Amino acid sequence: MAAETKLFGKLKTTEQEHKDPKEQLMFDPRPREELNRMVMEMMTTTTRKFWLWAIGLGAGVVVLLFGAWGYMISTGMWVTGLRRPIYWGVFIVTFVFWIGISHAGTFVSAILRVFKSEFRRPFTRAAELMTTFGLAAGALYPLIHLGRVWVFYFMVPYPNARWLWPNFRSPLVWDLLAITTYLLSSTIYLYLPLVPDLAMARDRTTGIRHSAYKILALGWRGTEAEWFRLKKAIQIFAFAIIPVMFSVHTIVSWDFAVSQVAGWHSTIFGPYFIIGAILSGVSAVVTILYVLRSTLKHMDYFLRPEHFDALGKLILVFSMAWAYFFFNDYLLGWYGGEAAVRQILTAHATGPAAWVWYTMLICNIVIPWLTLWNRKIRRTPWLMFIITLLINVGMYLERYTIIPLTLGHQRTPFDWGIYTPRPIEISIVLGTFCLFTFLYLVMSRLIPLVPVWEVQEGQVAHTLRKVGKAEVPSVTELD
Amino acid sequence: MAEVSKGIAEKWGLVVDQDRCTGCNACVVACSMENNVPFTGEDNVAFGRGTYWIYNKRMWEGAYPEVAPAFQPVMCQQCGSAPCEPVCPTFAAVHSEEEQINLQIYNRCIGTRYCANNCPYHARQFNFQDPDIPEPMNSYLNPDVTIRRRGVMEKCTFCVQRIVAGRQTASAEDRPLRDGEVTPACVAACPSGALVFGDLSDPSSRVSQMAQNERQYKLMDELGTRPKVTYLKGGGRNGG
Amino acid sequence: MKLKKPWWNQPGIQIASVLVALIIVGGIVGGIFLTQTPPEQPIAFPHNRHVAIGASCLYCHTGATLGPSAGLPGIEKCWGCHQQVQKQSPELTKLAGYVERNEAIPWVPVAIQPDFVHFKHSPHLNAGLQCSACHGDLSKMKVAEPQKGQNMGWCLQCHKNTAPEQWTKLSDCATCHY
Amino acid sequence: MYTKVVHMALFKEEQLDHAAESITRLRSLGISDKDISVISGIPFSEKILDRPMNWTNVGRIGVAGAVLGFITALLLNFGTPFLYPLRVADMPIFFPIPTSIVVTFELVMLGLLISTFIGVFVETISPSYGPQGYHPKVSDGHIAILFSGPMDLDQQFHSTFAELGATLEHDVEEEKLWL
Repeated sequence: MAAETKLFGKLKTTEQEHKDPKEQLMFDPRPREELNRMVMEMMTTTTRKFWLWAIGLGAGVVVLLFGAWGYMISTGMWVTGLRRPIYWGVFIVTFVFWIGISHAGTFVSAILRVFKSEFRRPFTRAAELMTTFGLAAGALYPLIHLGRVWVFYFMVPYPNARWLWPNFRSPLVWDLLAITTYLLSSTIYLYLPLVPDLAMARDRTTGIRHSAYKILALGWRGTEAEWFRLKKAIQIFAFAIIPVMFSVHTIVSWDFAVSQVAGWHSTIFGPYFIIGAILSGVSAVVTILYVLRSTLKHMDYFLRPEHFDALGKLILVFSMAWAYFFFNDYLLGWYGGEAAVRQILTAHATGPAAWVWYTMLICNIVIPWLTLWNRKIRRTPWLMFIITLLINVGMYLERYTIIPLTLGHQRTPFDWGIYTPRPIEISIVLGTFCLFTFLYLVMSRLIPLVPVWEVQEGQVAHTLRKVGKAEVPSVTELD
Repeated sequence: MAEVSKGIAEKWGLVVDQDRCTGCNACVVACSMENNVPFTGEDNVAFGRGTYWIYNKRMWEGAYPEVAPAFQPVMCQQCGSAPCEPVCPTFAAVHSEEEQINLQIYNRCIGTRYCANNCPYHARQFNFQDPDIPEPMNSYLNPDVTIRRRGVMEKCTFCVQRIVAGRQTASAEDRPLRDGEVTPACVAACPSGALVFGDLSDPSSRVSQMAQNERQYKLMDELGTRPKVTYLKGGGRNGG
Repeated sequence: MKLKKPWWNQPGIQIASVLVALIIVGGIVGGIFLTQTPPEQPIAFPHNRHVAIGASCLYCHTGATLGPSAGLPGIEKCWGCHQQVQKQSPELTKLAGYVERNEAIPWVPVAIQPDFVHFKHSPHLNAGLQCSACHGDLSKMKVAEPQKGQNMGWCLQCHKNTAPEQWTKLSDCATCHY
Repeated sequence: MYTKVVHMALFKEEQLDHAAESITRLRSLGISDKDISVISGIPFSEKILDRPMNWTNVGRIGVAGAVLGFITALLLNFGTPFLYPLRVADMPIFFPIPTSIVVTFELVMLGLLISTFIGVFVETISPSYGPQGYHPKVSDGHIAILFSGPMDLDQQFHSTFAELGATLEHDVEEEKLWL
């Protein structure tokens, strides 16, 4: 412990925080007027830095994403680094990455809501927003990677003169349906709890903002019937969106697992991908919460070390679960003894791209296991920022290992190949990162990023109760 | 409605006698000319983007100093249960119920390249760019085969244009197809007679007879793809 | 605060949306017009008159029973008859001009299929199909007109209705696409 | 006939007990439950304020949507192969089990979730019963009790709510909240 304190000498001791329930947001209530004012200020404050970022990222989207994509469409896929036999490269890697990121919103918001985890309250919306924009960025990739994107509608089921319908046995059609379902439902799931907050914003704005919020708030007043309906709908969504979320990443994993490719055809890919997605998603939530906390006004009131602490525990659990699934997949592939699979496993660990494999293991297992057991580290936002960023690097490399590195090393050594992404691909990938950040940045000034009514509801429900000589936090259920 | 075929339906089949193959690559050239396979240039071929519907794998066999080349022409195996078909979202890779071969419908293909990943034989080729056919070369193009533009997959079709033409001629003359009447370009060009094509459903056809040979094996038979291409191997060093 | 017009009432937005709508509608109308009207032919060949005097389709379009393409008549074929019959009409003067210059008549094909559709006339005619089944009743047309809605569903409909016993063969993708 | 006037009593967020009490008092003044409606910035259950249970059709609409999604999925899975049978690998053409289960699941969920939202949307914009009116203080955490009562009880309302520490507002129906 002494070494710990030395290493992180700047950290405050947490002994007192633990005793003082004020450290917890729910026991540090402020009047609703105050909360509203803080959230509104958060939305309306735009600094020079904000505009610079917004313009920079917007330009990034236009040039890096749409410029490069347009160039690729007009010239053909030869500008990518794809070659026989590696027909899927970083586009699919990034696709899986974004779909993975999008799992956090649902996980944090729906699962924690169903299980009534109170620490979720201040950041459910930030996580849901991440889901929606992560999906928006990810859903571009199935289009980007198409050889003939201009006929993408052949995949869409609609009556047509050709009598032809999509092949409902193809995982790519499942992908289309699942991503559409998930994108629509997560957008609605973002919107429903937002309505009361939009009404709050409507009451506090004038001009064009006022008319926009007025339309979006659907005439929300807050009557009993409206609340009842909203709670009912949120309840339906929270329960129904969880299986949708599981199905989405399972189907993404089936893109690989239904194939005959050695190293892909694995029965454990479904849960393995889901756990990986939640690991990278929850990590991305922490990354984003840190950024929000350090850039948005008043966010440090809403986001406290306790939240990083709780999410850190979750990440540690999911890192362990990920390691379990990874080892399962590895061991059984190795034990199965199929020559091609063993060659691939050897190539991953000792081949020319072995650094990818080792970095993945270090980022996904070693770093979280060595750090996140420590309460002090978990409660230090900037350290959590770095750790979670590294976990996402690790998760990106996991997908890179699974896709191009496995494809290049199949059953016939005559057809082995190495894949290196080319500038156009890297530009498009960076472009979607710009897109995600840009959308998030713009949205952070357009909608209340903290669900005020949920925070207030939580603060009303929390009380300190005297049990013997101790004051114990207790939660009353208001519904 | 089409009847779902019970059991294993067989129609066209190809036998490759590796012991007879000299590795002359005439099949590759003939195939490229017959099927308008684009020439992508040496840089692209070196990079791994050459399009060949049939390619000749050369392997070295034996231990030094007794080393000899072995040739294995590989084309689409026209699997009876093809891994490439079910994964295509648009039915561009589809099984022909009539001819019992795998089809690639270029105008339906949207270029997901999923089929290519899923083909264990790596027989599928992707058009990374539009074919470059300079002026006099376009006279060589075969009008019976679609010129594929960029972004679509393509692969060996057993020269289905010849099959359809042969079938239509026979039907116009009101007679069944004769054995050996339809030959794909590679078979027609093979100087050593290493490639034999015919109707596997007819037990008396030459290809059926040869496919019974004790030297026969199928590529990656263990994957359960039921290839229509049978390889013969096992004779002497320089062919049997 | 002064109440402003909502955004959809701003004149700029309205003009822009009308313009966009016009461009889209114009594109659609233009596209339909171009594909549905008969193209300009070098000679306004009156199909109806030739059919009326009893000329069979195969007399000029000789390839139809033999191969994929039905073929278009050249100057020899036209001149074979028109050397003898009357030459007063201005269209026939054009024909005479082509013959004089010994030049092929640049007929514009009307019923065309895309490159990836390998339509063949011979199997259809050998199966006993009439030309009018696809090309319309040419005894009522002056210049050959494109028939509407000849898409894949149209082909399949006919394949299904006229030869249900051969549906497996006729619905096979390789029948037309390779 | 006497004219009814809509009043709005605003309680601060910490005066929840008083708000609950005021409903009892209103009832004793002869105002029935359907003439009262409570507006609040956070949800309170009916039991807290001793109010009749609410109902909503959102769940039913959601289930209807799920059924619709299920039918669509059946048509797509089992109907479209009849339109143009195409074989892929060795998979069954007309009886695509188990692959159809995936599509069915997704479409059922899509139907359920979208129609739930449509249900919320339609119910929200359709006219509601009970006294109308709104005050921006509600989103500041105030609990507003809207009630319509006869004009001649006006004096009693004022004294009751003054006793409970609420402010009473008139003419709250003015503002148009949506479109």
